[in-house]
Formats: sequence, C-alpha cells, structure tokens
Amino acid sequence: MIALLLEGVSILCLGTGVFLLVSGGIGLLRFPEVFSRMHAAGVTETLAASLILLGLMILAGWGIVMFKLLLILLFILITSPTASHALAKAAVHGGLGADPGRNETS
Amino acid sequence: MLLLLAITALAIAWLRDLFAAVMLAGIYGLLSASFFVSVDAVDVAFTEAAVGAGIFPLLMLAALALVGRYEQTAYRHPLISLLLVSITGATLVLGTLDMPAFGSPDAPPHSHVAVRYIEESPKEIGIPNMVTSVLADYRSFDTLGEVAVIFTAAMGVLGLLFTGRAASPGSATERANMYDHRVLRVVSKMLIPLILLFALYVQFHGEYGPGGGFQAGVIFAAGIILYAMLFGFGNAQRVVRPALLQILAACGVLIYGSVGVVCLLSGGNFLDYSQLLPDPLAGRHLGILVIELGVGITVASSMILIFYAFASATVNPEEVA
Amino acid sequence: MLTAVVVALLVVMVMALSRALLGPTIYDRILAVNVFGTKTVLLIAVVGFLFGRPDFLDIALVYALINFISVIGVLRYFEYSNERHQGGNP
Amino acid sequence: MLMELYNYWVVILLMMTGFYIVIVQGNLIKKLIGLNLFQTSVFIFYISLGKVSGGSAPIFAEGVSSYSNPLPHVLILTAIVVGIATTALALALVIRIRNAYGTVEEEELQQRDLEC
Repeated sequence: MIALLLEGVSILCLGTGVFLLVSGGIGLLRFPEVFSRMHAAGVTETLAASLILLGLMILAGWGIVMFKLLLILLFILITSPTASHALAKAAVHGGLGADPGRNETS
Repeated sequence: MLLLLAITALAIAWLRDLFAAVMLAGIYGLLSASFFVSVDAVDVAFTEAAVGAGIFPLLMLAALALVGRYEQTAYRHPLISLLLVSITGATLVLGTLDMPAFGSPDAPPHSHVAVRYIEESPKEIGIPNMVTSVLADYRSFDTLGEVAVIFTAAMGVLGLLFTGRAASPGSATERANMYDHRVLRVVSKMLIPLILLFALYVQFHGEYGPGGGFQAGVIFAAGIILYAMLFGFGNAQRVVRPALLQILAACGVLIYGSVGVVCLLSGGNFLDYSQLLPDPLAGRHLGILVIELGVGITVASSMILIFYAFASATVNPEEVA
Repeated sequence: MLTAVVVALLVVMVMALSRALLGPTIYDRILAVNVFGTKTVLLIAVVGFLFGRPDFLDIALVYALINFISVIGVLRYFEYSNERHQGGNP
Repeated sequence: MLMELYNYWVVILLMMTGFYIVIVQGNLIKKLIGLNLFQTSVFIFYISLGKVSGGSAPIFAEGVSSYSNPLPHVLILTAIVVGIATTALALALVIRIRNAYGTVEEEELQQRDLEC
C-alpha cells in the first residue's frame, strides 16, 4: 500500500517536472526577447529540476543514492538562481535595457 | 544524441562569431559527455564533464579576450576543401563497411587483453573499478608518460606567457570586481569549500566508483579558478602561490616516479606495487592510492598554473611580447 | 515513466540547442548553455536510474558544479572585455 | 546495417567537420576549435568500439555479468586531459603570435613574413 502510494507520488512529481520542463523549453524558444526568455527558462528550471530529482529520490528510497540526489538538488537550488541573476545583471549592464516594450535587438 | 552532436559541430563550422563558436563547443562537450554515459564510459564522461564543458571554454575565452572575437578573412578555396573533405569522408565510410556492428560482443577489441582485465582484475587488484585498475596498475607506465606530458605542457605555457607578476590591486581585472558581485561572492563562498571537498572525495573514491586523480585534479583546479575569477587573480595568487604550484606540479610527477623506483629497490619490476607491502593485494592498493595522488597533484597544479599564465598575459599584455 | 522523462529532456535539449544556434544576442546563447547544462545533469541522473546503476550520480554532481563555474567564467569575460572597450568605465 | 554502423558514420561526419574547419578557416583560434572537434570525434570512436550491447559500466558490481570494455576508457580518459593541456600550449603560442604579429589570421601572417 505504502509502496504503491510512494510510486504514485513519484510519478506525479516526475510528470509535473516534465510538464514544467517542456513549457520552459517552449518559452525559451518562443518568447520575443532576452529577458522574457530568461524568465521562462530560469523560473521553470529550478522547480522542474527539483521535482524530477524529488521523484527520483522517492524511487531510490533511503541510502547513499538519496543523499547524493539531495546534494545535487541543493547545488541546483543554489547555483541556478545565482547564474540567472548574474546573467540578467550582465545583460542589463551590457546595454540591453529592461524596459518591457522593447523590441528585438540583434 | 549523436545527431545533436553532428548538428552542433556543423553549426560551429558555420558561425563566424568566435564567441558563439566557443559557447557551442561547451554544449558540444556536454553532449559528448552524455553520449559517454549512455555507452557506459562513466569515467570518461566524468573527465569530459570537467574538461570539455568547463576548462576548455574557459581557456578559449581567456585566449579570445586577448586575441579578439571576430574572424576577418574570407574562406580560402572552400570548394576544393569541401571536395577533399568529402573524398576523405567517403573513403572512411567505405572503410566502416567492414567494421563489426556497434556493440557486438564478439568484436575484435573485446577478444584479446580486455577479457583478462574484466575477469581477473577484481581478483588480482582487489578494487571494483576496472578502469582505475587498468589505468593505475596494468598500464601504469603509460599513465606516467601522460602525467609527464601534462607537466611539460604546463611548463611550456608558463615559459611562453607567465610574467610572474601578480595583478596589482588597482589593475583592470581587480577593478572589474568592484562591479558589485555580492550575490555571486556569497554563493561562491559557500560553494568553493564544497567543490574542493568533492574533488578530494573523487580523488580517494576512484577505486570504488567513477573518479580518480585526473578528474579530481581538474575539479580542484576548477574550484580555485572560480575563486580567482570572482575575487581577482591577484588575491588568488596570494592564497595559492605560483611558485608553490610549480613545485607541487613537479612533486606530483616525482611521487609517481619514485613509487616506481621504490618498487624496483624492493625487488620487483618498475611500478610493480605488490612489492610495497608484505601482502601483495594491500601493496597494490597502496601503490594505486599514492600514484593517483601524484596524478591529482600534478593535474590540479598544472591547470591552475595555465590559468594564472593566461590571466597574467591578460593583465599585462605588453610585457609578454 | 523514466523513459518518458528522458525523451522530454532530449526534446528540451533540442529546444535549448536551437536557441543557442538562433540566439540573436550573446546572452541568449549563454542562457541556452546554462539551461542545457541543467538538463544534462537531470538526464544523467535519470539515465543512471534507467540503467540500474545509480552510482552514476557523481557525474551529475560534477556537472552541476562545472556548469555554474563556466557560466560565471563567461560572464566575467564579458565584463572584462566590455570594460576594456569602454575605457575602463563600468 | 544502417543502425549498426550509424555511430561510426556520425563520427566520420564530426571528424570531417573538424578537418574542414582546420583547412578552410584562416583564424588560428577557429582552427584550434576545429582540431578539438577532430580530437573529440576520435574519442567518441574509441568509446563506441568499447561498447558491448547488454554490458554495463566497467565497475564491478554484484549481479552484473557483462561489462563494456575498460581499455578504451582508460586510453581516452588520459587522452582528454592531455588534450586540454596541449590545447592550452597551442593557445599560448597563438597569443604569442598575436603579440608578435598583431594578428591571428593566417593570410596576414604570411604577408608579414613576406614583407620582412
């Protein structure tokens, strides 16, 4: 019973993660300018990665594997927003203004 | 997966902006490492992860900062070259027709020495990672040569570029740091100890899982390079002195070689670790551990030195010439 | 289920790759590389499970670290070259 | 037939792309990138040779009977690190050339040599 429940939760996590992943990818591809693309990718990335890793953690059960997954999760939680922040900051300093009505710059 | 690799490679050939080409080369490294994982080459994927996706783009960028970003001249004789390349490619494709099918278990490479490595090495050496046992024991003389090559290359880069002068606090790289990197700095302060710790784990866990001296050295170097990029090369050179690194790089090779000599003196062949301790199996363990340490030290200090050399050339370009 | 995840990851990797190819600005390309790196971490973790050898996770861990380092490196390079072109005035 | 040799063909495509870049492009840095592509294609070729279908990663584990060939892995592992070290050396040479000649385009370099 518990095993079944855990499997269900894990599949739910993986499924939501995949949905977020794909929507982030579409956003990355379709949005019109750098900052909105950054938004699409950066925001979904963190949650999607956490959900997928969480699903794997539930699949793995207690042990060293779960610990390593947790470590990866922590790294992604720390580094991914930081990288997005640095990137956005560099883009602002690099002369791409952040005003929303701005068109594509090449 | 491989198709993606091919697309990336063609795109690299197509693009004129060198910076974009370097970025794509980074993606190419990530992709090829994923491919290595999918065909079971975990140790190779480990190395490619650290080198192809991390160190290689950084080195290229460091060079681009000095050389300039755009190509100027037109292609020379593109048609003749294309013809030549196609002919060579077609010949090679003809050659593959005689090759054994991908993954077939009775292909020639699997029928000679590899069988022995797979069947005997867990018993003979006593460690589960066959790649490490082949690398550090059966083919240890070869590996000594590779380490010597890395050492020599690092010394060559130093000879060509290193001015020996640390970036002074007022110089360009240091000033770029005033550019308020508080978030990055705080996060990196948390991460760098973890990276160094993880490098040590990879170093000493190489007998049981994927890892070993080569990978650990590169990861360790990447940690130090991250520090140098965020806090300035001048500060990094105060923490990890170039002179110390030069000595360490030489020491790594020395450790490796002297293990071999000790083996000779205690009555075995060169690099025959079973002579090191009364119990041959424990001796082999000790030998592998020590030479992996030597490899790790040399690789890490060579990589950091190479980066210092590029950074010093960036800071004082006129002194190099 | 895991196979589906792998397929989805590959699809997203293709998207990121095409963004890196198209990307009008440099920042698009850097973003694509960053996204690509995270996807590779996930891909390797999932593939490890698929093959039943979860000790592959060490590699995924290295990726998570190296990806961060290379993105930071690229951005630092940009600041440096911008500064040089604009006469050291950030 | 197609699927069996597909890997090798992609490797050849990669190798030829690298080769093409090395021949056609005049920029020394771009040439190095091409050389690196070429190198990686050789790595992929070796690793493809080492794969055994149904085999697992060559780390001894309970309950696994068939492993992929560890020998190519060892050769390539060291080759990758040596490759990056030699690439660094080549880049250093390119930087010295740039400082001496003021350019990294091959045609201009030849012109400078002729002028001297």
